[in-house]
Amino acid sequence: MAKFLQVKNLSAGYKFNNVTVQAVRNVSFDLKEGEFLGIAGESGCGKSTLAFAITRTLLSPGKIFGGQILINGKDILSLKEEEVRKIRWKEFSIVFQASMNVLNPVMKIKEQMYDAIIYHGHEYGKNLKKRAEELFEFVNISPKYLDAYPHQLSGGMKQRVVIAIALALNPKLIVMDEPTTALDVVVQRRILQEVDRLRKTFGFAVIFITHDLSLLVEISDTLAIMYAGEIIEKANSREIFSNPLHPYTFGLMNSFPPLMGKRKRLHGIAGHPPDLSKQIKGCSFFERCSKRINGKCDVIEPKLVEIERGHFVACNLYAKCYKESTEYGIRASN
Amino acid sequence: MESELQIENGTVEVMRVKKLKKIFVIGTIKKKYIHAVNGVDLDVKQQEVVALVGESGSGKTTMARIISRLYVPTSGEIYLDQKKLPRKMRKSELLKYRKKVQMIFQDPFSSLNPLYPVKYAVERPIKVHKLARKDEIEDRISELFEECGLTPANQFLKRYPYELSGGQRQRVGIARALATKPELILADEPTSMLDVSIRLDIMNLMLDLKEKEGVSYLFITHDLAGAHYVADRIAIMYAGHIMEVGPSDEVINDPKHPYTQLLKRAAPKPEAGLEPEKVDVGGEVPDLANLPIGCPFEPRCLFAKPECKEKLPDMVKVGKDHFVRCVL
Amino acid sequence: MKYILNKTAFFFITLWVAITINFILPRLMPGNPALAMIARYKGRISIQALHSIEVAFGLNIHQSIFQQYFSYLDRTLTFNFGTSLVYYPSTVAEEIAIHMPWTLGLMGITTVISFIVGTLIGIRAAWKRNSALSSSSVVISLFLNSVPYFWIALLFQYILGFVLGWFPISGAYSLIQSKGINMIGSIIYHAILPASTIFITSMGGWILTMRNNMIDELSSDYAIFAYAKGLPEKRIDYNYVARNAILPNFTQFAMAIGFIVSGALLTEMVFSYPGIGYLLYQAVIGLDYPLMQSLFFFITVSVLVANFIMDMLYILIDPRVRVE
Amino acid sequence: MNYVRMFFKDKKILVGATILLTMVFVAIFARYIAPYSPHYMGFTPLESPSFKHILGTTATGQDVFSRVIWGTRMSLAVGLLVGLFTTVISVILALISGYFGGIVDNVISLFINVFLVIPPLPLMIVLAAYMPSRGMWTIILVITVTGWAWGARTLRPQIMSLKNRDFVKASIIVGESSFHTIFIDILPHTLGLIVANFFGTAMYAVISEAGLEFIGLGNVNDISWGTILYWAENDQAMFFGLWSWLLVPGILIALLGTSMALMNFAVDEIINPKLKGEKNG
Repeated sequence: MAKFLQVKNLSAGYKFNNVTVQAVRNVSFDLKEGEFLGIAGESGCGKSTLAFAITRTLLSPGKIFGGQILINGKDILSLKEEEVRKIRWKEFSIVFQASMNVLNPVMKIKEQMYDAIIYHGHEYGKNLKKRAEELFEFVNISPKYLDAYPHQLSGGMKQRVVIAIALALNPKLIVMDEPTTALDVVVQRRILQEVDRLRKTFGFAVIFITHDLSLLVEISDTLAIMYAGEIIEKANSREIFSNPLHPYTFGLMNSFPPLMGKRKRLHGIAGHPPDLSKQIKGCSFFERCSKRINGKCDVIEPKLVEIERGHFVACNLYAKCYKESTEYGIRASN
Repeated sequence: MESELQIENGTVEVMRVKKLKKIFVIGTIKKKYIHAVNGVDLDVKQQEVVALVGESGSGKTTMARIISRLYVPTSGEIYLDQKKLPRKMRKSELLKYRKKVQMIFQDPFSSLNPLYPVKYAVERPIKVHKLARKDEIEDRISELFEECGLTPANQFLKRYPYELSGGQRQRVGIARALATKPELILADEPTSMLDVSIRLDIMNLMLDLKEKEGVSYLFITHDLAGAHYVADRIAIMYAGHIMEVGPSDEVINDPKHPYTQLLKRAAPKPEAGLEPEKVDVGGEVPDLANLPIGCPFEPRCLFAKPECKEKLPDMVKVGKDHFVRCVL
Repeated sequence: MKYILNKTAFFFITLWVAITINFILPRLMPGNPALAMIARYKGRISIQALHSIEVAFGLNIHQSIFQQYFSYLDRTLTFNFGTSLVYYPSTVAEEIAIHMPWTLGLMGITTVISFIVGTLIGIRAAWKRNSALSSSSVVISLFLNSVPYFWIALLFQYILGFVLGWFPISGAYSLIQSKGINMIGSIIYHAILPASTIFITSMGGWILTMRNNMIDELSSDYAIFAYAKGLPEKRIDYNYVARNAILPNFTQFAMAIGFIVSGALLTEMVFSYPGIGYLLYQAVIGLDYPLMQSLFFFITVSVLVANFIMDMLYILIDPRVRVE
Repeated sequence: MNYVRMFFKDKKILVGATILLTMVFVAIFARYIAPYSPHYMGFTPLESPSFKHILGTTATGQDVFSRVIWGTRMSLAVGLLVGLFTTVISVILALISGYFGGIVDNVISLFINVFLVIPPLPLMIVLAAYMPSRGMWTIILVITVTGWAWGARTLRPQIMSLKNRDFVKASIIVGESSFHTIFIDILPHTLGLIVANFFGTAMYAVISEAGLEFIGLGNVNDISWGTILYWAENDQAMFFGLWSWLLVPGILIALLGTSMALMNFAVDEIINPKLKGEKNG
């Protein structure tokens, strides 16, 4: 399948008066058409910043420091604001974390849906009502709610409305940033099922961002683990689950107590992530890593390299990561 | 039926609530009655962790607030150490109660006063309850900090909450709850706002303290897996009622109530198999201002029978310490 | 609907408080000033005028305080305020009826215009937050907001009226051109200075509150979502952000209108504009207590009505108060 | 603390505080700054500004400049004292109302809202007119009565939301007394708002005082910027072209008002950093 999205060496973050936070550091990945990519990581690992950056909705004080984001081979970072505005929602849409609050409380839901269509001069604009009803059917909401205001809907329904709006122009990619975190488990599960069904019907790709790794393992094709602004491991979900290569991924997998089976003591990962406003030397996970190699991991920054087929990892335990990064000469001299 | 709930395994009961109800009244002219807790019977034994699991709006947080005396229950009884609490407590009685029942909060960011160094949070209960001599207060605080994994204590005492990570703040919250040497700690979703990698450590800390200090917990959560991890018994709450209560392993591995079964299906469990289970139950938590007369879960229940509409099912014993509120 | 019920109840409660203040105040003061005044005026004014004071204060020694209160309520609600002392033999109600239209016209129109213009400037200032317009509008608004109305009025009167002679210094119309179209022209001509005074001084507040509300709303999730939807900036600013940002402004109108009316009254005093403010001034100078009290009552009622109208308009713009 | 540093770095506060402190200085040392006694009536009346009389003289032959200098005292005193009194009243009411809630809260907030919509000037006039004596304290009383509701209205929701924060709940569960919870745990958080509010009402008081004096509801023999304007208007300064008599007191009122408004606004900005120029999330 064709590569729809290519992210190359993307760095982004926030610039305050005298502090620069490097929230996304040198991230690269590809996304095929119709692929379901899960990005997992803890709070502050840069996953939301990545979502904003990919859709170019990172607002001041957020900034993209460098890299490329190619959509169908075209770098959207080089486009002018108005040009981006035009392709936004047509090519890709985004569903936010705080979906409860993303609907304008004083506008009818249908107006907010129509807006997304009208301002892109789309063919659906000819028959707004029909399109809106169709979209509501996709997400299992009665079309009578088109005339409602957001406060008349429950949390789960609002989330579906937002997904319906995201589908409005048949985008090829939907970026979902913790879209179900605030919802109850049952509602969350149902919405995820629907997203999956819609994806199979319409063939759009999904980038699904969450801290809930156990959920992602179940629903996504490919899984990328982020830590301290970098992707440290990426592979097929099942592969990562059964064979995590990075010590952090391993720790994270073991941080979720299994629902069933015998109860036994598990341990989380001690410590906390590094301060992203400071320069990080060597591996960003060094401080918390149980398998760290002193004198190596605190000096050399490992590179994300394919270790097994389709399984990428950035860890100095694997000679290839270590070698590749010295090949490029990154901080090897430090 | 109540007698069936009585002590069976001989351990000492710390807390028991009987027929606990809480109705909130909203509005002045047109009144609206929100039935948050609708007659709950529950007990916690010494050194036991009871998890109260439910979705938002199930009344689990209200339960914690009633037991912590932030709310006065509309009706029902609360027993501490088998002694019934008076509805209105005198100041000195309340103070004694507070010493025995403490709480850990959900949000470690808002549960510490940002204006004071974290030491303040732990110092206050010691001072209020006069738990240490003046010259020993400092030592006691350090001891509590270290007990909760904030070592070395003097590195943390003078820091402000914003200088600590979420996990560290939650440890301070636990140290505060522990300061009065309570018998029961109410933990209101203590890990849900924390990063996944440190949740286990906080739960482990709580379990260690249970062993060391002999404290009991009422662990409130929406996460079935987490409940299974920490709790000896699990109580499933729905619309202000307890639907099922029993030993953790039994409730998880052999859930009896359709709602418990639904929760189990919805919970992620990558260890189980490849294909996630389908959840086909619709609907949402019922409106607490107009609850049905019958079983509150009836409208969503796949196995509902006509009689479910008419009357709230009784608690039925299905195993040792295992009860379920269902006609099935 | 609960909202309307609440607002109506509030309207009547406030009205009752205002009326009662009027009743209680003279009785609270040591040595009952009304009695003192009657003693002072005795022999200098007619029996009717004296009686009017008695009526205004409900002074009837044979009645209990409650009887006095209820007969006072009755008279107030039937607009029976007795005779004015300054404008004797006119009744207070007549005087108010003559002066009210001038104030309503001047103040009503300028307040609405200033609300609209101020709000629009506030929207622009928020959205171009780093522009010169924005920062200068803040400082200018702060200044205008803290300048007394009457002083701006004096300034305009002195510079534009007296020194430059562009506008009339006082009054509402020229006595010479008192017919037809000329009359209208003259009224507008005379209204320009007082109107601009009210306009300029009240606008600052609207700019500031709107700017601050806008800035708050601009960072809200729905605004960012609208941006992500690829809507043009104008659409986001006006249809999404401004529509929400104006909501608290509407409620703030309640707080502000009392202050604006107060300022406008002072403006009228400076320009001898024959409205309620001028009447109030005459009452103050002439120690015409009945007139003063009724004016307080009338102005308060007008402000309350204006508020009530705003509250009702609020239903149109905020769907959340429309509880079905 | 961070706030203190921000307080001194803020340009608006710097300007506001400079104006305010200068005026405080002038008020304290009026005796030494004013060239003549403010009461002395022996100069040629209605004189235009000159070296001898920087701002000219009044119709009764008083030196306007000296009167303006002495007038600083009353305008400042009224502003600051009303600011203080209204702040105390509004903090107490907001605390009772916001912390204890229930019926007390309903009654107090109704009371607050009623006082907010009643137009202040007519109420002040009626109040002042009935006062048995006229003078600074009467004016302070009158403005305080009409001006307290503002602060109470902004503070109350703040206290209510603080009360619902977990750290306050934690304090209650720890067993703290209401006194401790209110004054040690809650009140310090509202300090910024209280300061902002103090300057807001002080500004309102300065303007109101001038207005009341201007229409003659104060003691016209007191010396304040308001009474100076009262006499200027009364003696038709405008027609004699004595602009300085008319303009200078007004400018000073506006300056004092602005200085307070600047402080109010800047403190607001510190509490709510979003309002600042930069967009920060």
